[in-house]
Amino acid sequence: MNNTILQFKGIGKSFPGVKALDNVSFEIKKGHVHALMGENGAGKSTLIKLLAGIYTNYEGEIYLDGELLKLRTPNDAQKHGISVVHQEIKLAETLSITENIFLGNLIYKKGLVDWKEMKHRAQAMVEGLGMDLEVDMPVNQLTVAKKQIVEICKAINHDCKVLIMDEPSATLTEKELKILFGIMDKLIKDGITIIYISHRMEEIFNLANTITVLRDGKHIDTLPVKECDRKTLIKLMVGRSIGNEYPKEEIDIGDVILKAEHLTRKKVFKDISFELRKGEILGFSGLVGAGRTEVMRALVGIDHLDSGAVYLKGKKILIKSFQNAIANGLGLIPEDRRQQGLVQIAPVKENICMVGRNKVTRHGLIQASMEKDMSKHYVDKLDIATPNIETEVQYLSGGNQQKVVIAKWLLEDSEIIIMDEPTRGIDVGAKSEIYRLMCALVKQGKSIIMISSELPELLGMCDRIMVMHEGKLVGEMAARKATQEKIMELCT
Amino acid sequence: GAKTEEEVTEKEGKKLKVGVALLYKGDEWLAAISDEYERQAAELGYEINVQDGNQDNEKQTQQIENFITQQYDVIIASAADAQGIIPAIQKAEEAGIPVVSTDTPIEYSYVSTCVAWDNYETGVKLGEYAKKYIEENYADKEKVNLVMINAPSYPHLVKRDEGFLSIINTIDKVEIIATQDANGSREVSANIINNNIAKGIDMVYGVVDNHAWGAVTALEEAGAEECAVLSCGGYGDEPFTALSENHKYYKALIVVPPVDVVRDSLAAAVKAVNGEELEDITNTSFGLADSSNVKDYMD
Amino acid sequence: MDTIKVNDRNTAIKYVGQQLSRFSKEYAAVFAILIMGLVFSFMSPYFFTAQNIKNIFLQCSALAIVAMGQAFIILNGQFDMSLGQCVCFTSAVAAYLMKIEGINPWLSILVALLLGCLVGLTNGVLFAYFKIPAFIATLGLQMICRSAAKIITNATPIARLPDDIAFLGRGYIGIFPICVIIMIALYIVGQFVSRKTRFGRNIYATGGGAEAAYFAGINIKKTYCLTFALGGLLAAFGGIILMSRLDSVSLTNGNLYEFDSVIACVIGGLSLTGGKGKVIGALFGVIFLIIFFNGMTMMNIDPFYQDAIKGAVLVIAVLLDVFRNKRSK
Amino acid sequence: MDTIKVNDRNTAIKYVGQQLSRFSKEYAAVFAILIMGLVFSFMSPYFFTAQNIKNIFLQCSALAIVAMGQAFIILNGQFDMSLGQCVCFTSAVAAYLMKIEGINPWLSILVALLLGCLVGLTNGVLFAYFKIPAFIATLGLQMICRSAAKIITNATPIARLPDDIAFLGRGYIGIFPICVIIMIALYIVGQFVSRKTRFGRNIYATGGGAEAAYFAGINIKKTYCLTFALGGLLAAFGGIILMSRLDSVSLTNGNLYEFDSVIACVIGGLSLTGGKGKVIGALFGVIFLIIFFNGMTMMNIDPFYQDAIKGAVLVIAVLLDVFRNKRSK
Ligand SMILES: Nc1ncnc2c1ncn2[C@@H]1O[C@H](COP(=O)(O)OP(=O)(O)OP(=O)(O)O)[C@@H](O)[C@H]1O
Ligand SMILES: Nc1ncnc2c1ncn2[C@@H]1O[C@H](COP(=O)(O)OP(=O)(O)OP(=O)(O)O)[C@@H](O)[C@H]1O
Ligand SMILES: [Mg+2]
Ligand SMILES: [Mg+2]
Repeated sequence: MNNTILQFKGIGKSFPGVKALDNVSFEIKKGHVHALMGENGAGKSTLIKLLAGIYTNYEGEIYLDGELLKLRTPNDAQKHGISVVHQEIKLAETLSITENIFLGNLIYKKGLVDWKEMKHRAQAMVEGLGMDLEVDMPVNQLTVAKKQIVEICKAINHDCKVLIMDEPSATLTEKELKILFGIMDKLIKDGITIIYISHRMEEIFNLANTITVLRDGKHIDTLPVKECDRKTLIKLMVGRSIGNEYPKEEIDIGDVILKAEHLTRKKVFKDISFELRKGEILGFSGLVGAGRTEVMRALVGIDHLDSGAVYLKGKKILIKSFQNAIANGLGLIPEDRRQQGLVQIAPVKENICMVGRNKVTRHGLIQASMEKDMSKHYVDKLDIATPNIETEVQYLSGGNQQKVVIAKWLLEDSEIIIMDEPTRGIDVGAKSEIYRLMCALVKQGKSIIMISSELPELLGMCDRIMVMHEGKLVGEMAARKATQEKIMELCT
Repeated sequence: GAKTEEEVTEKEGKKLKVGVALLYKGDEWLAAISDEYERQAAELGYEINVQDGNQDNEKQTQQIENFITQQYDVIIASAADAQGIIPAIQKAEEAGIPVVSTDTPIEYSYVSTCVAWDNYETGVKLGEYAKKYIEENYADKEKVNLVMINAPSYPHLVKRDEGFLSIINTIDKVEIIATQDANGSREVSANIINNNIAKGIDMVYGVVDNHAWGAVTALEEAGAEECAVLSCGGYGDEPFTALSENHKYYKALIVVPPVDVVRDSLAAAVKAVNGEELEDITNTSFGLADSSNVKDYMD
Repeated sequence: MDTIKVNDRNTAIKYVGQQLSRFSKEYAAVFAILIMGLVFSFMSPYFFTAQNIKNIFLQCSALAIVAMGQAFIILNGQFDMSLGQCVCFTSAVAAYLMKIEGINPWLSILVALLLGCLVGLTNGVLFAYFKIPAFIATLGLQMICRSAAKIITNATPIARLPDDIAFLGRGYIGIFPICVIIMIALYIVGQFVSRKTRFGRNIYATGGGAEAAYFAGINIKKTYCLTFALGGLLAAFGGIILMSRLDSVSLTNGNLYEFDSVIACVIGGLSLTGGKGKVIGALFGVIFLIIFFNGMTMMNIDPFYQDAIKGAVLVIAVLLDVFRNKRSK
Repeated sequence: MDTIKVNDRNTAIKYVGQQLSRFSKEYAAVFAILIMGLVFSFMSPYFFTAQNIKNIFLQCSALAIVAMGQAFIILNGQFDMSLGQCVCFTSAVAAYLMKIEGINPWLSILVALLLGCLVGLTNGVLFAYFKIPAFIATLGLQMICRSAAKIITNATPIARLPDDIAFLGRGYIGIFPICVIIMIALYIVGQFVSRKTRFGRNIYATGGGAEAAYFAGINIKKTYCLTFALGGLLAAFGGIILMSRLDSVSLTNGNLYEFDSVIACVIGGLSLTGGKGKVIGALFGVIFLIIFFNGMTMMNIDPFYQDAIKGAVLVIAVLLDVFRNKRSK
């Protein structure tokens, strides 16, 4: 068995109240793309963090190239040739792109940092990923997607045997993904082993040689991708089969509720006009940097609009601030769940009740009992996996965190909910739950704007799709008539 | 003196407990005072507790309250705020614990006496020295440039300035080119002199010794030809040696010997415990030291 | 039936255990106080006396009120270096108005309170709207307040204030000092506000994650401003109590309160990164500090050593807190 | 051909413009200094003289060295409240050893430097390994250093130190004060270390994002410890220079340096959240502060007003910085 590079034997890892990994044993073959699959909270990232030298206290043994692996720090992991793209983007925000790419791995000439060489290489690397970025720019000025690119550059910049990517695709659109896959191909040819985590099924079937499925911290199965189809995989992951992945129902679409006219913000987007009807799900598609997020931010008063008008139920309104937008019945689920979506150190219940405070307030005072009831209600309704409602949300898995974000806007009961990448990093099971929720919402007469970089879900869930490219609207089509190819053509 | 002290100790059948709420301890003179209290009390067989008020009235109030709780026999206080301390004194009064003040008089009838010298007078005395110095050394100068480095945030130190100025203002040819606050810091004082040196400085007044020495540093650094640095309060080896060696700049200093202050304060405290009537002010001696007489202060 | 009963008992025990551990986690300072009190009681016969305990509370009152303001600001994720000088400046204004200008004492106090608010609000505006780091903004205001206090008092204490306001710092209801009653009442209100009102929750949310709070529709700039203003108001109020207690205002009033209040908050379990801890923790922290100081004077510790001991105790207290949190996590 | 030339010129102009705007962004303090210098030159005939400029640099030296340590710590994302008292404590030890114990002055200085390192290291260990917030840890050490300094000096200045060390603070090479030469040399080394060495980049990386740095294999705990130790070392070194300049150590040496150094760093463009700015900025900040003080004393501004002016200038300086950054972004 000399083509086995990594071997997990009886791996277990516990957190207070959770057994994140439970007696997990499997092997990874050299030069393969090995996919790790599982629902949110299945323990994938935890397993990765053991390999990255972040969690050093666990049960069981890991063998790398037949040798027992004992890591004490991330630095050890690097020395063993293990390189990781973490699920949560971790960059030194004030430093330049160059320095982040070479973080912990600077190039030295005669013992001193060789800036020229590093800049040169960084530029080449970024361009190789199809990005046009000034490598002297501090990364805190980049969008999430571009930060993700920097993360990937950083990881592949190391000389490594094993490259681990924990949901690298979550923030990328098709165009960058294609480039990324190209790079992965090249790495495989160089004999590197890749561990790949993603909730996007198509990718797995295109890329992986082998799939390992985890559920509730337990190893379920490891099998060649050839022996597996979408249905079986889902069943392995979720433990049951889920019916229709996109449970879109036909409902009557009402009058125009929101109308945007010629929205313009200099240098970001220009002349954006669209209408949203009652009971409609309106999709926004586009590549990274198309400006979808920016349009929505301006629409709800977070950013300043240079010109344009917004009409709500036919009346022209002037949204001065985000609070103002909320008061007018708009809600926004932001794309950056970690920073913007949740107060990480606050309990689940406080996060759920943060927007809809008036729903738990009597006589001007917040009622602890109502707060409890309400948050319990939504934890049950959305099936949020949490030890209890007092748990700080930072300890929940990504998918469950996203459900908390959604719960908060359900409680507020907004007329119009804008969802920016609502299913980013969410497993199939949870995704279909969120889709079901969206359907339930429109059935109640609410309207949804959904920004997504996943074309299948846009096609599956929306009534109409708007396509943006470089800050302009380049097309609009009914979802029934749209295809992936048509959209891709418009936005490139 | 000595007899009454013995009487007290024997009468009570236990050690006399003296609580001292000292204004501050982070300065050479006050540190010497504190040490002197410990030394003399040990000699006399008293139990003594000297606390540092850090120039903060609230802290001193707390210390006095704590002394009262611990049933000290007498409290000696040198107050950062002579009026703000009164509520604490009133508590001592309620508890029947006599209070003696030092340094700064506390205007409250219950306070037995204040062992002190007059800060204003120290300024006057230094001013007179300055006047004499100018007459003797700067007779041919048309103008004498004076820099005052003071600490206007401390009322008792302001009194010294006032005394000094009462004489200086009578000398026409003195021009005060700067009055600046060094807040006890040598570095700041040196920088102040440094910043004004281009204007030509003939005389420096330092309200405390650190100010005077900071000035000396800056003058040495600049290699000033002549300049008289006068200190309105100081004590210890550094100034005494300088004077005895006829220092180029450092010329005179006001001295209040800690031994005297402490001796008088403890004596007054004992008298207060014994219920004797005391004068409102018990004067302690202070003197002006220059190269001619500094030997008297050194031991 | 039997097994169920056992389970019930076990659950009950477990529950009590959990509650205790939770209480100990939230109120570690209380235990620290009890332990320290015990030690001092053994070492000095005067410590555990009614008079001394009254003294301790009395000595707490002004600082505790200021520390409550600091607690709100810390919960909001910042801290305020100007509080100490704000105490001094505002009470100097009150004393000046009532003593030198002969204005009605209550009116003078009102002016001082408003000024306190204004100082705090300025801090808040500089921080929230002009994006100046709070440390710098409040340091700037500290210096300005200091100057203002010097100018108003001319560095001379303003003492012997009108009798009307004496009761605030020196009055009693029965055996209970009024300033202590005020302090406790304020903390009850403060704790309540922090948990039960929208404003209080906004403070926590903003402190826990400002961006997320913003995206939950909270007006974080307004929250910052209000919190700093509240801090200034409480500083002014603490200053008034102190002024009445000492019957004077001198430049040293409120000295180092900005540090002592932060220290008290940290000992009381508030996290300096914001969003975590309870307002009431600040009170426990202040009590801890005052008992500590009280004990040191009582045991006649050489003042030169007191700072060092205070520093060491501070570090150890926080260290224990860190360990406890780690274990319980 | 013609159009290409025009383009070339345009590009060149654009390039120069970019460089200028970048320089102005990074070294705003330099411009502030120039402007302030200009104003003072008009207001006082003594200001723009060789002697005064020499004086300004002389007054900078000790604080600037300490501020460099603070700059490293700030770049690392923390700040150190103990630096001022560390200056006092370590130089007191040096003075005590050489003057009272009669030990070789250079050996005494070595001991002081090692002690400075140790104080810094303690701060670092408390922060990095024991997870005590840096503010609290360094505040604790500040108190401990203060006590130690009091005990060593018995609050009495130790003056008239051996002549061997006089040149450090009072010597000249030609017309250049040695302490100024040392200061400039240190800044050149410091700037170089921060840009070009592994340690320097680790400081930036850790300050810019501690978790990212850790995940990238940087030993962040070690980095924190080394940085704090460096801060302590530089504080001790600054203390030695100050001691030699004043030919004495008293308790007020290094007073408030912890604040002045932070202020200097912020004025010099360092971000308090870490990872942003340049070490050399601290020097510009210190020069700014000293020129400011120089001008105020030269113009004999009432000391009561100086604090307020200083506070206001601090806020305005940072405000301008904020606006400039915003515009250029
Ligand atoms: N630091 C932590 N403290 C406490 N619990 C944790 C911690 N990290 C993870 N967990 C818990 O461990 C379980 C596994 O989490 P993990 O992040 O590995 O899931 P995942 O499979 O990566 O999910 P996702 O697809 O949502 O990223 C979850 O229940 C999570 O709540
Ligand atoms: N902080 C920022 N600083 C500078 N430019 C920015 C910043 N944020 C966004 N932009 C610019 O705004 C434009 C749109 O950004 P963004 O990538 O968020 O669009 P998007 O369509 O929402 O993409 P996605 O949602 O896929 O990330 C891009 O040109 C981007 O460079
Ligand atoms: Mg994960
Ligand atoms: Mg976006």
